[in-house]
Amino acid sequence: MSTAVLDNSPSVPEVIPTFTATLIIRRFDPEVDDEPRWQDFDVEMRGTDRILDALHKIKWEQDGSLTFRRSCAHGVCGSDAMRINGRNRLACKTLIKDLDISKPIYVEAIKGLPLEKDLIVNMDPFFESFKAVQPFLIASSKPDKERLQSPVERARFDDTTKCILCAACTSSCPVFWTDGQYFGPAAIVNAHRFIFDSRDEGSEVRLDILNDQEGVWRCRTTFNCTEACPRGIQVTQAIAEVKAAVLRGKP
Amino acid sequence: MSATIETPRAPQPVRRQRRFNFEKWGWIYMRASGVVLVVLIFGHLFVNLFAGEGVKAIDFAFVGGKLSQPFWQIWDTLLLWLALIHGANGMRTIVNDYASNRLLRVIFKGALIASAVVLLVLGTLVIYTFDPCPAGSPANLLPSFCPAG
Amino acid sequence: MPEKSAGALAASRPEKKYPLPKISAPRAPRGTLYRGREGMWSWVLHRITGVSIFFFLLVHILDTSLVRVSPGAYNAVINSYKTPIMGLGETALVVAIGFHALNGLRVILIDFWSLGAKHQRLMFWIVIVVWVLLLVGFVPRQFMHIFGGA
Amino acid sequence: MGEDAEGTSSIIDGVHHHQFDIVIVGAGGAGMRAAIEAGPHARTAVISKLYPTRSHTGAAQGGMAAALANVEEDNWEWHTYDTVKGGDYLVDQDAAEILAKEAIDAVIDLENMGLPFNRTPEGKIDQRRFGGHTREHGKAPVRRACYAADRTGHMILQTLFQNCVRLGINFFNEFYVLDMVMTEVTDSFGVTTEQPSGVVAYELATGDLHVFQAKAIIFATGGFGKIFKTTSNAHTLTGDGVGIIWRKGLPLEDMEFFQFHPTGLAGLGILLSEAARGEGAILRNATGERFMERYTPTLKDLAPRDIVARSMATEIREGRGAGPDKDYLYLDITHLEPAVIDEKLPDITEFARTYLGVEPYTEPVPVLPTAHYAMGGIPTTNNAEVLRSNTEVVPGLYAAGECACVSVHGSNRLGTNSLLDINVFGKRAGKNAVEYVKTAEFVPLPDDPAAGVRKILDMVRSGDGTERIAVIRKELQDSMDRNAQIFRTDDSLKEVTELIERLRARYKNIALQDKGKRFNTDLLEAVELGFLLDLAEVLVYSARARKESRGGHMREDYPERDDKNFLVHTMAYLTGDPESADAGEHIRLDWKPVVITNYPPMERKY
Ligand SMILES: Cc1cc2nc3c(=O)[nH]c(=O)nc-3n(C[C@H](O)[C@H](O)[C@H](O)COP(=O)(O)OP(=O)(O)OC[C@H]3O[C@@H](n4cnc5c(N)ncnc54)[C@H](O)[C@@H]3O)c2cc1C
Ligand code: HEM
Ligand code: SF4
Ligand code: F3S
Ligand code: FES
Repeated sequence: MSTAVLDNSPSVPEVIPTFTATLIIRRFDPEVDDEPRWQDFDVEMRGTDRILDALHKIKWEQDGSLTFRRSCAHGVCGSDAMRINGRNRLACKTLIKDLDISKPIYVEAIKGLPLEKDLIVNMDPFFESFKAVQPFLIASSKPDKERLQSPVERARFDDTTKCILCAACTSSCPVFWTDGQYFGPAAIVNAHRFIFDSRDEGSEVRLDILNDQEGVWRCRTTFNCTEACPRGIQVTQAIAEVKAAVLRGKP
Repeated sequence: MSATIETPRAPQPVRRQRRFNFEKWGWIYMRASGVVLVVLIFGHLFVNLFAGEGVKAIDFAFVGGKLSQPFWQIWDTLLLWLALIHGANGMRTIVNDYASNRLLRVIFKGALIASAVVLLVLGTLVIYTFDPCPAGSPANLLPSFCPAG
Repeated sequence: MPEKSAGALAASRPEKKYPLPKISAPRAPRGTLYRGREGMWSWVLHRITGVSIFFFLLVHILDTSLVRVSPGAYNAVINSYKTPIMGLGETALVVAIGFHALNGLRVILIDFWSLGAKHQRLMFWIVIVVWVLLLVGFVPRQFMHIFGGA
Repeated sequence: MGEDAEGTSSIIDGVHHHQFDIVIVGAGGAGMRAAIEAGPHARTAVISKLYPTRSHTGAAQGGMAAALANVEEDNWEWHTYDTVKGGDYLVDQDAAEILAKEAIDAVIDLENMGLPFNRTPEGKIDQRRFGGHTREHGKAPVRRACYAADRTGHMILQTLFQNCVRLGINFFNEFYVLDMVMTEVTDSFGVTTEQPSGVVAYELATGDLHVFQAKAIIFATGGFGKIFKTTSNAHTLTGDGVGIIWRKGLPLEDMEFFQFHPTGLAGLGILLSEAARGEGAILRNATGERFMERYTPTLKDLAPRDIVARSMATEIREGRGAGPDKDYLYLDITHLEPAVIDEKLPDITEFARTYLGVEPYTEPVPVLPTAHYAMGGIPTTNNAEVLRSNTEVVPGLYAAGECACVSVHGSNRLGTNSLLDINVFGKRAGKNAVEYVKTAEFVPLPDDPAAGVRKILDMVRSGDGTERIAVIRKELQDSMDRNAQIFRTDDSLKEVTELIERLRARYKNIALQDKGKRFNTDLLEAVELGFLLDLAEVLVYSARARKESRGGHMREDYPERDDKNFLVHTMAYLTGDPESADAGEHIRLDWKPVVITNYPPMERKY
């Protein structure tokens, strides 16, 4: 058989030594607990491992009831935003070596959305806000071929097309923590995506929606969203651009 | 601010949008007044606390001296109005942020508006009805330009 | 699709109504403090200073109004400002206004200057430096006034 | 449509019952593309185990092929030829023709829906090169892939989701479909057949069961790369949909053909798109040699994936791999301008930085082939109808996307043809389902439609097993990587077959640690493992029977393509006692002819 084998146990990570990392996870089981509790886990890890790997190791080897969302494992699906050492990040994009491993690593659910179980929160309110900004192209023309758009026009909204709706931004926003009615940065980012798209004709509507007590004016430029965004979107910048567009009355 | 409020999305009545967009103008006002306030407040502080003797120099005579000049009357009126409305509007935002309960919001905002209105009226009246040389006061308390009583 | 679909081009903000979450979310034990960076802490300070100044302003208008009552009353109150303790409070107020004003300008730049958001962190540190310089200029003099004999 | 659009629902015996005209299982590219066709015309529900935007379509990077000829001469006929040749002539050529022809509309549709493609200076959709796509039947690489930086899949997924929001499509998110309900129906001629009457889903949040009765069901559940250890696929790609169809006794086609993508990050399997090579990246071995020149002189690094992956494996075997253990190769983009890299390949360079700590501007990136795409799956007609035999369709049942096998990819899919596949056949599935439900009646549900799912759940929940899910899964994945990856022999396949038999036995004795109802992902991982084991078994069984080498299936003991005996699709059926230990006792293989129109099989040279 070994003749048929591509012996590909890769050496890249193997040369890196392992060590024991301590994760302190804020657990909550709605069927048992009245309130969340912190629980410690020791895991054997390598520096190049991700927090997601650590969570998997715990789930697969120590405690199968640990619950979290994940899918792609490389930062493109937006499933696993959580608070790691006090900051919102994607577990699959946070390498152990980038954290201070001499101290325990604190992992807890994102803030501001209803906690369901362990690291899982109810995302519905988040998506409701997203839907409320009419996040889709509104265009009346019916071209036979593609609508034309110059590279410059395309570049205008490139940054905000990267959003993966992970909620890291919205759940890092101090305003959102206390006022859940606030649309939140993610919704504004997705409105920005269309407001500044040269093909779109609905920006008036969106600007109107966001010109609201719970809209762009709620943002206090705390930049937590920008710092948290795993896609590197300049969220606060985008919000500032939408504010300016509301003032102008057009994109 | 670090309070972990995990279910803030308490259902709230949907507010209809008003013709006059208060939020937008409030936002603009905070910025416009802020810029002017920098000048007004630092001027005010400089004259009152820094120049000359500092706080120690402040007494009725000092204030009376200032408020009898139209320049300082206008300065202080502007300062009063811009700062108080700026502050009250800022407080309103904060109430919106933290008072999740509708009743609380109403109470806090009512108190804010009431105190702001009362103080604006009071302050303005004081500035313009002010008599730097009230009759019957000991002369040593009054500004030097008062006719010796 | 039907009029009631999310896609209907409603000019006003669509209704947002969320069912109450099924579990009442527990609050304790507390989560960790969110570890925001310059932007968040500057906002925290801005808010704290703003509120403090506001309450001072309320009091300040009231006490100044005493000039309308009588010079004696005004001086009596104002003299209490001249005790060292109030002097310290006064210093704190100036410190607060200093930060609030400078950071307010920073916020305004973030809002209206196209590169503002990009340089917000740098601007924060500039605010801090200018603020400290202001204080270095002001505080010793203020202390001289309140503690010094003259 | 008003209220009707929402379908009806009620609770019977603790099980939720819903009724829709069309139920779509899966909210990836294929599922949502179908929903956009179906939603406005029929009461439609989309059931997905993930929030739609978490689907793995969002991970696709490089592009979507269509002969738009925006940047250079091209036409759909060349595209058809490339697809057929790329699939090593196992492609059904009528289907490939449809794919290439309808590609143009599919791209324009997406653009009109709002997709932000990269643009040419004139404002048209820009196009780039991709492996195996050529001009004039193989003369030189052609720019055919429409793209949006290296996030094409992300943009497609978002755009489709946005349009679903616009249309107000009903989504049931985080609902795991675990069974399809079949009812025996006797028609007016007295012929009795089993017909699908609905699906049963497990609601993650509550643990409740939901029965969805539907006139038409569309499966769009994506791939099953998680049967391998090194894979570009998401943790959630466990092939549930394919597994459900399999367990119903319906056939699976060409399961032995699995694509290994040449450039996964070494050790991790995270994909670095072929677009990198489309933009000029070069594969090098330890000596820095551009080894693909030796294997495919014309297309070099842009040869189809099966060939590149095999060449890479050969390099490593012959001792020219890089690194301390000589077990990986390099993808070199250091000669590209950083500005170009940032504009066209921003994400994948970030992956290299984040996960390997390598700076692609200046260093070559360690890569290895990674399990990527299932060419096989649920057999369908060109109208996305699911086949129950070589010719007969199951009324009201459709499949599209990676879970389906039309077959437009044959034995090896060309890069960018899958995003195309999900759009073209997703749309067809939606359209045809709408036509079907216009005249069809609901098939009555059996007495206890949720019984099947309850049985599965009871099996994994019951008792005090001793086996850990993760251990079984890891043994499976390790063995599949060792024995059923790029190179296969009868011995290696036999080894993994025997292992799977043992694992299937051990699976009956698993231990579940989470006994709760709410968000029990422990339970679902166990169920998913069941599907993985089933699919791995079919894959290996089919692979053993195909005693030739073709496309993604390389048998070292039969290194030649054998058109005389194997120019046919494999059709695998579950028969007899599914619990029986020996695969041969419950898997029956059959063969289906390949549709050949214009391109008689020839030797495949690039
Ligand atoms: C890293 C990567 C890069 C790629 N790059 C390209 C490229 O550049 N060009 C190209 O053409 N192709 C590319 N591909 C291939 C292509 O992206 C996929 O084949 C395609 O997106 C599959 O789409 P899908 O809709 O069939 O499935 P998916 O997008 O995987 O969606 C599956 C859906 O089914 C749901 N589902 C699964 N099981 C269940 C269940 N039991 N119950 C309910 N719902 C369920 C999931 O929630 C999900 O919504 C790439 C693939 C990968 C992995
Ligand atoms: C000295 C010049 C001042 C400047 C430049 C200034 C600037 C600003 C700005 C720009 C804001 C809006 C912040 C935001 O939207 O995030 C603000 C908020 C606020 N200001 Fe001022 N301000 C000044 C003086 C004052 C004074 C004198 C008071 C008190 C009466 C005050 C009280 C407040 C309050 C309470 C807020 C709300 C804070 C919050 O929402 O967090 N400010 N200020
Ligand atoms: S803007 Fe960034 S942080 Fe916010 S949802 Fe989108 S990707 Fe996540
Ligand atoms: S964190 Fe919140 S306050 Fe504004 S800058 Fe970001 S939305
Ligand atoms: S698992 Fe997809 S973003 Fe982390």
